[in-house]
Amino acid sequence: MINKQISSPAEAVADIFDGATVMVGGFGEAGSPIELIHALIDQGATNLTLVNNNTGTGEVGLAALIKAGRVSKMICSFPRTANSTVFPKLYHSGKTKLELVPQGTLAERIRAGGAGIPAFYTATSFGTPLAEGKEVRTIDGRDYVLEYGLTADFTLIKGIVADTYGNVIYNKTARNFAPVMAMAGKVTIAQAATILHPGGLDPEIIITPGIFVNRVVHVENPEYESELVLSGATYPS
Amino acid sequence: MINKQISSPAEAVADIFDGATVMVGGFGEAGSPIELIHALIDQGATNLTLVNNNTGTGEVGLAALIKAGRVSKMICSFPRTANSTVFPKLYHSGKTKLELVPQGTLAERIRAGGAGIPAFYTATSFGTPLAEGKEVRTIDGRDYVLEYGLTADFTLIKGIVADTYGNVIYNKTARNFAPVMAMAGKVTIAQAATILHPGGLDPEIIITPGIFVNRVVHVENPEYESELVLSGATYPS
Amino acid sequence: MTTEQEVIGRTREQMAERVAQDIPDGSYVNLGIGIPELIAHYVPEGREFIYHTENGLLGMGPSPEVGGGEPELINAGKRRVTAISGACYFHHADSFAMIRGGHIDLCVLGALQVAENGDLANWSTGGADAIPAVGGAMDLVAGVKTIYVITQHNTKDGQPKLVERCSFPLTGVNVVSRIYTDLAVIEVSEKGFQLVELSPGVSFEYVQERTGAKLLPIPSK
Amino acid sequence: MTTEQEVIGRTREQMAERVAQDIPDGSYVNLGIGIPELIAHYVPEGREFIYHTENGLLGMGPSPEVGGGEPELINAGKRRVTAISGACYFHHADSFAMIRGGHIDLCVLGALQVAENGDLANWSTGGADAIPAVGGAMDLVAGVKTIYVITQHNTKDGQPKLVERCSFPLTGVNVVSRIYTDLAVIEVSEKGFQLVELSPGVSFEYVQERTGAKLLPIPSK
Repeated sequence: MINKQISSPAEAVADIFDGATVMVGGFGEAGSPIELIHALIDQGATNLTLVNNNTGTGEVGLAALIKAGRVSKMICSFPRTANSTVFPKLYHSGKTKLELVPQGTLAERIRAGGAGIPAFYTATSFGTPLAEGKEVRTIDGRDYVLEYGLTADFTLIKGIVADTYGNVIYNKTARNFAPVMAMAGKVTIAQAATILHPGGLDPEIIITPGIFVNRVVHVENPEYESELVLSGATYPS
Repeated sequence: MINKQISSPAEAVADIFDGATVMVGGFGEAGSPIELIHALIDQGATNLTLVNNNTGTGEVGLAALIKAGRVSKMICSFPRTANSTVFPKLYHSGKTKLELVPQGTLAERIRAGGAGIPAFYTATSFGTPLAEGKEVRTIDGRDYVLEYGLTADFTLIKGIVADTYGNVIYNKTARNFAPVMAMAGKVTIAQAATILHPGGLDPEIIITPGIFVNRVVHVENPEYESELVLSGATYPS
Repeated sequence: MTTEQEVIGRTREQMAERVAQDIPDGSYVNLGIGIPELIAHYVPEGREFIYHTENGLLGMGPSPEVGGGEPELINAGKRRVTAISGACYFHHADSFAMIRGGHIDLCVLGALQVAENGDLANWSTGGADAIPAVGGAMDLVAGVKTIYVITQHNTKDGQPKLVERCSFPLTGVNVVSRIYTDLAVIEVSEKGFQLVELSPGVSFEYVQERTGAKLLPIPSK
Repeated sequence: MTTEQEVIGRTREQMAERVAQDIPDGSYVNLGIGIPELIAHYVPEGREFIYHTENGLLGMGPSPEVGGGEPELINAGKRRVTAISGACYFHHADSFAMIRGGHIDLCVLGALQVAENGDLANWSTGGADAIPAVGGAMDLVAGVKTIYVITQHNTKDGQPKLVERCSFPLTGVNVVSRIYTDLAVIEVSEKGFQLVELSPGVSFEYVQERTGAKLLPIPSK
């Protein structure tokens, strides 16, 4: 019978392997699954390709994972956030590679990956350095760039409420990349502050259908990046 | 100031022009905006290209519009529903053309049109008669067909609740094509049984953001195709 | 071909029950219209399947009582259904993202013809007069991880549905994994039709005679 | 170039107010980070704009009180915001469908350089040491119907930002419609930079001298 609840973040991320591609939900701190990321730091997997819009701030969450040297490649749109010091150092040392993708193209590539669309055309980036080396095509008189779908071995996301079927809803702008990353992950792991039995969520308001989520884990009082950074926290502490 | 409410279905569809491409929400009778379709019949626009998954049943709603001779081309996936007699006759007489599109490709083409994606690749239909004449490409060892985005001059949909900003929610499986068609219509017209002031809908549960909807019209007790057909109704009666 | 086939082998219900035995617990399943729908009546004890209907519902439940239900809670066959606890609704593009993106574990479809290379024809007999209608069949066979076919072994006219090459227009190329008929369970292998199981009381020769391609016998262990 | 430009022409606030005058009632607007954000303070009487922030909110409201707000209700600049009545949340792919699909009426962005052919450079100075970061800028200029630029006419070093051809890496090709600077309002026309309006107390020659391309004078009526 179906029950996707896992007892702890540690158990939920236990099988993430060296060299895996991992999508991590969140735009800045909104929607960042910090407890799952910290569990991944503890777990030790390395040589990861990480997909997130940013590169984290301070030395917690995403930035802590990068600082720990576990990330060999970042795929993101904006690695240069204020208070983001960890990634620049590794980038300049050549230890972490960067694939810079326009934010909307990133979101669409992830959705495409999850939706079985191997490639699509977009006007975004045409004629710019980010289109260099990419196939272009004129359709109805406008120029477009060919972009490919993106999938991941694992996706880590943060919901506000989930059920044991894996249905998830989010909190305000914490939704951001999570629904498309959930689609694109071979194994999608969602932390949520509340976990209900099936039927606990109105079927009309579910944002991520359970079919896209493999594991749910209860994190009752998730930390926020800005508060951790403000308190001077680092991970591991 | 923003108030998208229009006083009647007749006024809402008044500017649909001869030769327009019109997307109509609904899968079978679920989500069919019958009152808007009937207003369109009264309005008289002709030579329409109609996009809907089906071709209606009986002689009401979509089928009535087709029977009235207003539709020169249907773009749909399944024109052969039980109790669907109107379309077959016009098809065989050559009066109405048919572009047959696999259901998922139809949905994705409409979404692409609304999302500014001019074209995408899909495995669906590769090697079948529906891929004849289409560009194909092998990506990572699998064969795909190139499909193009689809947009419309007008989209008619049926919600259950809307607000005057154009935000819409739906009833169960009446949702179907409406959210993507709303995106793909230059002018999207939504009928809804209840229309609220902005703020009346929880921002977390809105399915179609108001930016995709140009007009909302109040239809308090919408008719259902199956009930009309059962009662022997025709339109115009 | 005689009317023997009416009484030999599995009934439609037994075919559906047989398919259900092969569906792992926790599977997300899309059932085609017709015989495939019967499978939902035979979920084995201790297993739970979640049914997807491509018109926007995951967690489809049984049909409502006759005369009951709602006009806007329907399945892909446009018949009224119910929703289970834990169900959710979504739009068509999301629904086919589930299909095309490989998220549905299993789809069971009917067939006009299945070829020994796994090609499926189930949407059109190619007749000039027929109005073509494809629905979601091509999306399902292209996107769902595992495609099972459930079908009578032969047409009403006694023609084989399992053939060397499909003569009807294809739904998909090399997509079928297994075929469940009244007479046998057959796997589509790299070498062709591999017999997995004969229906009770049916002989290999009986099935081979009614199959339009070579049938590989069950390997001796 | 002297420090005169500090006191001549419009202040940032006046520039923002000037842009707001040109935005039609009912527009869906995306405001870039920085000076563009000021525009929200100057909505003309009787008009209503709905603000889109690409991280998933339509109907962005004013900033909360200092120290208030929520960590998961933020804008594209990752600063805390509020949501108006009638707002809605959505995911990133839907958000950029609004952008790429041409549903946002207007986007106002800052600029490093704008060329007389409408090319915009606003994401990178191309320095070898800089970490490249593009965010949503390329999507916005490719997808939004009308792109306005709001910028100081010159850099802090006195270099022109309005040029014949951008030397910095492009954000988009032929995308800018209008430029609002401290000194002037300039339209990007087929013939090049078309002066629309001079800031109070500023002469054509003064602006031309500070512009890196030919400026077409306001046509006499």
